[in-house]
Amino acid sequence: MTLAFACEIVLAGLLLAIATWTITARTAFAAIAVFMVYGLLLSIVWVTLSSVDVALTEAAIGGGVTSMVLLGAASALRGSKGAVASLSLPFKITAGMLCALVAAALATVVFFLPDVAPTLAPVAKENLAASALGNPVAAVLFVFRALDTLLEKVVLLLALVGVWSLSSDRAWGGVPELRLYKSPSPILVFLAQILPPIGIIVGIYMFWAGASQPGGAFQGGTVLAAMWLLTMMARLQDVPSTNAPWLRLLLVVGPMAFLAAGLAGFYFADSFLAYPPSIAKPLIIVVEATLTVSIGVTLALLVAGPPEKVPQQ
Amino acid sequence: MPHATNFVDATTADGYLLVLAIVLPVIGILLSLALGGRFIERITLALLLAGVCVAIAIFAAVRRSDQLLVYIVGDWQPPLGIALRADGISAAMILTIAVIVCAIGLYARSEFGQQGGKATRASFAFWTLLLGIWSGLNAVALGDDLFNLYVALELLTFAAVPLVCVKGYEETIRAALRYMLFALIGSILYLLGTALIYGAYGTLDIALLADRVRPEPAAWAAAALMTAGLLAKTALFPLHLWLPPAHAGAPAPGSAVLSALVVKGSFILIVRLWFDAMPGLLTFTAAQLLATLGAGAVLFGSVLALRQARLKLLVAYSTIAQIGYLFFIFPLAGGDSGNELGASIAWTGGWLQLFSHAFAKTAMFMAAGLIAEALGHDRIAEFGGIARTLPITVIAFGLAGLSLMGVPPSGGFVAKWMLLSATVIEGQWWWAAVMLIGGLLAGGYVFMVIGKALGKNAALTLRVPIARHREILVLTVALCAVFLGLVPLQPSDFLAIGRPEMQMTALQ
Amino acid sequence: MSSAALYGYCGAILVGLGLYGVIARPEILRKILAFNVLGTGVFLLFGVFARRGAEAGLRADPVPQALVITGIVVAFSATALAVALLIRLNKDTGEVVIASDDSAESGKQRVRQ
Amino acid sequence: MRLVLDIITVVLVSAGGFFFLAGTIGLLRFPDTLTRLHALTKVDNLGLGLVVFGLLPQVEGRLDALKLITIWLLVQMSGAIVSQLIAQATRRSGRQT
Repeated sequence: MTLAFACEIVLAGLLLAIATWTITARTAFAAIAVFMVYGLLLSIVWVTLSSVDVALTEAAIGGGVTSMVLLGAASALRGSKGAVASLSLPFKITAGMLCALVAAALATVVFFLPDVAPTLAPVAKENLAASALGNPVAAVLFVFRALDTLLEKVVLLLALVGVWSLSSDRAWGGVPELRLYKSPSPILVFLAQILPPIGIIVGIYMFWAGASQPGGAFQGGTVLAAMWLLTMMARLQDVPSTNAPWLRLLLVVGPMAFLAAGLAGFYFADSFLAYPPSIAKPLIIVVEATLTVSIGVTLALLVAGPPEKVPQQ
Repeated sequence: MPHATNFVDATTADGYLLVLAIVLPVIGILLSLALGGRFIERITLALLLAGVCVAIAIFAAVRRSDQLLVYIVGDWQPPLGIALRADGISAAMILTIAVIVCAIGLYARSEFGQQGGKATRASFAFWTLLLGIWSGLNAVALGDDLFNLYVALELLTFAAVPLVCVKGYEETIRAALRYMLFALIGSILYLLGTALIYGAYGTLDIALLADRVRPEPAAWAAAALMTAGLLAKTALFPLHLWLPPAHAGAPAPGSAVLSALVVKGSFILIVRLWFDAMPGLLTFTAAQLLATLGAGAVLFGSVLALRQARLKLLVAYSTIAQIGYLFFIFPLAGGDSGNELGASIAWTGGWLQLFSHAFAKTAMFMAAGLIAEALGHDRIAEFGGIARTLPITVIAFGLAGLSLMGVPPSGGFVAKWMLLSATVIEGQWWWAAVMLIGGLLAGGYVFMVIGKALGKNAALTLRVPIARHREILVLTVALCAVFLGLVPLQPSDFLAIGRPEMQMTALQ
Repeated sequence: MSSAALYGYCGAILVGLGLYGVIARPEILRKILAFNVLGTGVFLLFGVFARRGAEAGLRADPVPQALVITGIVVAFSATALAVALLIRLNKDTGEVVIASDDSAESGKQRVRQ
Repeated sequence: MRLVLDIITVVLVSAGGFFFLAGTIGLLRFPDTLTRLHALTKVDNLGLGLVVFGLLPQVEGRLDALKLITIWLLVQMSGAIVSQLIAQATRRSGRQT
């Protein structure tokens, strides 16, 4: 047994222990705090699995922004006296047995996996040059399986439509209320003054590097979203009205550019979502740049929640 | 093997239509967000008109070529890339979706209309979500890659859940949240199965999987997990708990699209999974198990529908029952029945049930919506006299009811008759018994409503008058369900395009 | 045992744990949190298949990695939507759990028109 | 020369690891929030600093070295700020445990 494998065993054990803690923790706050640690550990696992792109996404979205949304919910629910009827023990035991069965079935599948793993890595590698990108994961996301990515942008926007539809009729088109911090402390303000310039550079770098190295629109966009949220929480910047035309434009500019590039493919590259080889790389970079902005804005607005304050005339 | 013999691995002549079907609604969603919902009603209706044209074109293209319509997105061949494929069923499905969503759009104008294009919260949400459902359904009907279908399914869910609570009442929020939780578990189980399939076979393309999947632990586990997840989304008994409050609580046009189409989205995936992706896995036991749940749904849903005091809940419970019938397709058209005639009859019957129920249920929820609007409530016991004041609406409800009962002349009759014939041909008479009892119970709850509506009540006054053109719209949709009953009582070659094993001509 | 297999078993257990949390924790917020744990278990299995598929000079198969990235974004959207619904429900009713099946029962639904 | 650099790395990174261990034990063993914070931030900053300096001889270019130092500075800052925020929250809630 090598040292690296021993470390991986420890890591896996820690991951399971922390996951159990998240599920069983008594208070929601504790559970979410533990979940944040879980997200970080998981990122390390992804690095050991040689999936650095996923590690970045997991740290930024899976651990980061998700935890923010959950924390916001926990603080919004704090003090509500809703009855929590504990479920009966027989029910819990049945549920536990069912879940153990599922886990055992999955473990069996893992055990019986074929020795020679099926893979698309050679095909992806073969076509990497034709995709105009150097990072194979980005090539899958934006070239080979671009339709998935396009539809997933629509999913993200529909989630936002759903969240916004939960506002009251009165507050429609108004300003979302960021619940996390009602009154920002001076230290948070200090952080919000220093960090964003660095964060914005990191975010843009991540998107820029994503064409050839791990990184990309999702990860970069998430970092931008985090910076924007930070300045809004520190009240250095107003939360925008959901009716602001510039905001709406930023929301859709990425998906629109993506779709337009896809439709242009009908005429210039003989297929939807195909890019003409001569300008493929700059075209993808432009699409990704706009997507980075749109993803950032969408994620930040999903965290901010439905409009709650009446728009000022 | 489906696809195996006439599997076309290149974009076909009219393949671009498939892309248009998915992209049209997406354009609407983006415009809606960009314009803040202004003019979204008009944009949606214009797109729907274009969408119906595209659907007709797809239908005609499949019919003319008698072949699959294929589009290789970005010209990247599966398994690396994604293909969209339309067989006869997909084409019929696309057309049904377009027509029904279009009818619902016209119906919803009075409730969510925008004077001068001005956006309100509800109108913005309703039209945008309707577009989302439409694009999700089209993507489900045309997708041929398990992960692409996952994204399509999520598109559908994320549009369907907020539609339940678009009015903002507290019990609809509860219903939407419950729906959301079921849907989340459903999609993650589906995704889990997708992971196992990729791990075992290295592709997610359904046509490629058909040749690769072998009966082994990975395939069994994937099939079980994906089916369980999709059943939760389809609300098959006993995973139906979320459906009645959600479908009854949504505004009438929302209920119509949820009940008529959205639950069918995940059903189609179950069929694609068992018949197309893993045809070797549909054993006698698996098929019987699925149909047993279906039988439970037919009986349970019908009995509960009979016990409802409110019309919208009654219609919602009848959806649970009618979904049950769809699952008879598994033992009758698949499995080791070994009877090709019976299988192809059941195949056509099952799909006809899906299409005719879609039209019938749309008409029923629309009619229920008009009645509730006119009376200010939907308590069945107080329906006396509405047959006189809203005759067209009540007739439409009754015509749609014929389809649920399976009485001629209606699409539901042809569908159920073909399923019954298949049970006789294949000697699986026990399903016939369930179907007959289900039909009787459906007759019970439909006549319960009609009977009350025919009752006398001189004092009945309508809270608001109902425009005649809305009643006629509902009647038209109900007549579509009846019209499906005019198709000849034999296996349809159109529904078998792309599936040589179901083709009657191949048998002769 | 290879490290891919180790994480494979780990993912299997995470799925079981998450599923248990979704079913057996009554509070909706905890269900949503457990759903996220369940999701990471599924993603981890994708990661294992990606690692096993390392070939042609790539250290992991890029296709499952891309699927996971899409999946993470979808899971986040789901969390955000579910949380927004929960907060709204809590604001209207003060509930933190979904009232047991009484709202599915026919008679108890209030009529709104 | 290479050997000397390697030895420096091993010594510094091990020392950093030791500080992390000490900090973690402090986090688990100390009685209340404020002392726990003390253990965590003091020792972690030092621990990470040692690890970063230990790794510096191993990096290839100047840019990578700069990245490593930036990471350390960012963690320093976020650690300091987060611990301030936690301390404030503790004081406001009046609970010391």
